[in-house]
Amino acid sequence: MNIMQALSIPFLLGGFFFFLAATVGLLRFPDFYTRLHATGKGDTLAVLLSLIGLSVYEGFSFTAVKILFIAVFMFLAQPTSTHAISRAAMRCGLKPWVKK
Amino acid sequence: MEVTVLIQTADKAFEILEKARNEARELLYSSAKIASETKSLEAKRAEQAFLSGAQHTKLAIRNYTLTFFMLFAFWVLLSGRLDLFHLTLGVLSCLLISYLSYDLLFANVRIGDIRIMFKRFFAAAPWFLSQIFTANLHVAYLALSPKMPIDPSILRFNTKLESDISWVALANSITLTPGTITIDIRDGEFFVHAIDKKVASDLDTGEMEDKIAHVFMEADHIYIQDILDVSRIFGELK
Amino acid sequence: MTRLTDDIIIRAVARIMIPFIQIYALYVIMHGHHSPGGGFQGGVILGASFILYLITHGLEEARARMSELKAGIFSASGLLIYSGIGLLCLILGSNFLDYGRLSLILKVIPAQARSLGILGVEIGVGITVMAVMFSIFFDISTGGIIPEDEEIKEENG
Amino acid sequence: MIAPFDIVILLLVLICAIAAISVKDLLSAVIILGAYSFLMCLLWSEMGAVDVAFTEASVSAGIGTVLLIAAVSKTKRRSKD
Amino acid sequence: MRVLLILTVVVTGLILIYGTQDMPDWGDPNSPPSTHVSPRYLEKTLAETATPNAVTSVLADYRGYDTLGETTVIFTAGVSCILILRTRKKQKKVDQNSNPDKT
Amino acid sequence: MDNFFLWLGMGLFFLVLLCLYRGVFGPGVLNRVAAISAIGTKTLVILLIMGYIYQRVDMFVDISMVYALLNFLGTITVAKYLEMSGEI
Amino acid sequence: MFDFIVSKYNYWIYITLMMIGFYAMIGKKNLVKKVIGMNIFQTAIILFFISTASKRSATLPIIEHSHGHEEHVIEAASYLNPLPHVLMLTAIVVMVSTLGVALAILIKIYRRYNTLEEDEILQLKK
Repeated sequence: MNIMQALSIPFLLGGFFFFLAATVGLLRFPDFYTRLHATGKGDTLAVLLSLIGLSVYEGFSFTAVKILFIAVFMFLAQPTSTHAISRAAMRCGLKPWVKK
Repeated sequence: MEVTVLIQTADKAFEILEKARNEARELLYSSAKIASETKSLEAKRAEQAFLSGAQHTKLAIRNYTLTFFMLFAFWVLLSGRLDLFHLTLGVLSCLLISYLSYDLLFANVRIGDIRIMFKRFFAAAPWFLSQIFTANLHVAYLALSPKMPIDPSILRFNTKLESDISWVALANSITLTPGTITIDIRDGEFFVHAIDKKVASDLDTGEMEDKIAHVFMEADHIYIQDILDVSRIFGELK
Repeated sequence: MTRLTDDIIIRAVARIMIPFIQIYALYVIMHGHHSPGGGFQGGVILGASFILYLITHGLEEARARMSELKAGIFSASGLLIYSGIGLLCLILGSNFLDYGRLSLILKVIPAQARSLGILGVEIGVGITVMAVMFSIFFDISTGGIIPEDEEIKEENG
Repeated sequence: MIAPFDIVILLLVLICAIAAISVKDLLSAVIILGAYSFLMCLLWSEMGAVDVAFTEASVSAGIGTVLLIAAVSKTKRRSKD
Repeated sequence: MRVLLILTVVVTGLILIYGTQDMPDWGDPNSPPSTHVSPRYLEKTLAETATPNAVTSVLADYRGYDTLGETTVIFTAGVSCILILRTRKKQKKVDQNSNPDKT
Repeated sequence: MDNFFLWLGMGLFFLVLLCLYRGVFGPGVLNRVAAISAIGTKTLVILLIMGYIYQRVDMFVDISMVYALLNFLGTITVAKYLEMSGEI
Repeated sequence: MFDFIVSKYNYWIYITLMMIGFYAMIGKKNLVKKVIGMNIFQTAIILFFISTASKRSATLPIIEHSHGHEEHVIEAASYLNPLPHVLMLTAIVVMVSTLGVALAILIKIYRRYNTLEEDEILQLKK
């Protein structure tokens, strides 16, 4: 195991931690909008950290750059799909949960 | 150390240059305004139609070449094979795609500003990344803490941004920053769902909006638009 | 499904993504030799990019870019490219779809000629699959009833 | 083939299949079918069939779900069983 | 009725499971599918077609006629979709008033 | 390192199972869509991890790219359908 | 016994999957459910075909180190069997086009009878 591979492990574990947090949020939060908070933010950063870890493990090559480009597209697509589905919920008249 | 000093001096020089340019623009603007008022209305309209047609074609050609080069860079990155055969295939397919969709990628962006835009974007990127990181820590804290201290509310605000690309940037960065997601946009009014009353007050300072306006040159927008018109007329007069 | 709505964010992101999806689809078609991919996969992705345009930009704008008539023509022409390459081999004096004989006109060794023949066939398959996927989605999402232009405007406004 | 992944994915696929045919709302059934295709793609790439996984990925993400949703939008959404 | 259905399904499943006894083990390198024709494809693909991806070379070269048939099937599916659903523009007004499919 | 990737993959599969709970039982279509989108991102990472276990990651990265580019098409379509029909 | 289960369990799961699809096709009244069941049935069969291609400790059917030296001997046992992959790859795309045709017929049925339940359609037809 060389230094680059050792360096990739913290990134991968950090990505896994944020995936875990997002999933627990998806299960525990009380209503749809708050669940979107979990998936919309958590998954984006988790994917970013995991992909950085994997490309560091790969070393310097075209494949590593491709893996980073996947992260760029995820950054465009993930918040947009969050926005789209929450907009549909708003237009359908879904009431947000309020603390009593 | 020396490098930072160098960068600082370069920045300062750039600022001075920009200031001088702004002054020159204002001067041009006032002079050309006087000149254009003396013209008859119909001649002006005809000239504008002709010029806008010419400008449209020019813009289309610029869009085409810029799209082509961007897609070709993406192709080389994807392909990873640098022999002649694959590069030829790449050129052919990039030509095809930029013929099919040249008006999609840079539809509402002024081409000349792209260099400055990239520079400002990379200058602002660390701030956004740190925001995203704190957002995730916040969500992780909320999700993993046993009591789950949330207090959701919906707030709305008007924005001063104009082009749709900067709207996209604003909406996506609101979604990615702590405790807020964009849920709807109606007539330039953003509806934001905040998970906490405290983070809702953070959004009111408008720091993010200012940053995005700086990155996408919304603040300089009006001057540049006028300068484009004015320089045209000015050249005609000369 | 095909009506135009006021979703500025989604439309702008789709506009940014569509050229990249298309160039990626062409990459998949052309690099089926060295990595996974080929005509079927690339054709489906290329069709998906047009479907994305149809969903986000509405029927009227999408028909200016890719109409149902064009889709029909493309779907037939891809099949013609495929069988045309096979027929060319037949004319050059070997079996149907035996690309080794293409080395006579391409001036390369037979193995390379086979590789180029595979490329041509993949392009034909890709065009057909793209057009058919778009056409099927077009028919199902509109229900087969294509409104006149004025009626689309009425519906939107 | 990666044997530990195999059994896990097969169990997940079974859950998805049973859920997809027992949900009364057709739109929900279509969405669960989308998850089913994701897991299918994982299964095939785990077995080493990269091309098949590629086809399934592009087909399910690009066409399949969208076609079914379009069809549901043209017909009725609720089903009796 | 429902009991009959479930019985049919279970019996069919049991027959099929009985049939798997004679199947080769999962991941067996010497199973019948991978011993007869596919080693030849794998060994010759690089020398004969200059294509490292064996799947592509089998798809488009060794079994090209097969793929032509599959492409024709896809084309036919597109054409039949058009034939089933699409109505002509001139008849549209009439279609909306009366039921179009009775004739 | 292979074992590490194997355990990471198994952990991600456990998270997929948790998301699938929301996907199967979650009240209404909207929760299901959110869960499926989360499963899509996890799928993307698991595919790359499989590539490292096979030690041929340049073949698997293409499939991952397809999911990154096309995964939001399904979500957008569902959103548009809900917006058109107006009922959840 | 344990070896028998390990070597055969995935065939049993494929058959279970296939039977789920079969039950949806013959037992469910709604036509869209039937189409979904047909989809599951097809994927189960494709899964069965792909699983016959797998070999223990073999890599993907894409020849490595192809650039430059084409002379080195290729061991067929160390690569997966490409033939089932080819057959099933086309089957997936054909599956989607049959799905399209099925949905088109379904829309036509809905326009004519205004319902998608099988028993109601049979009653209306009398």
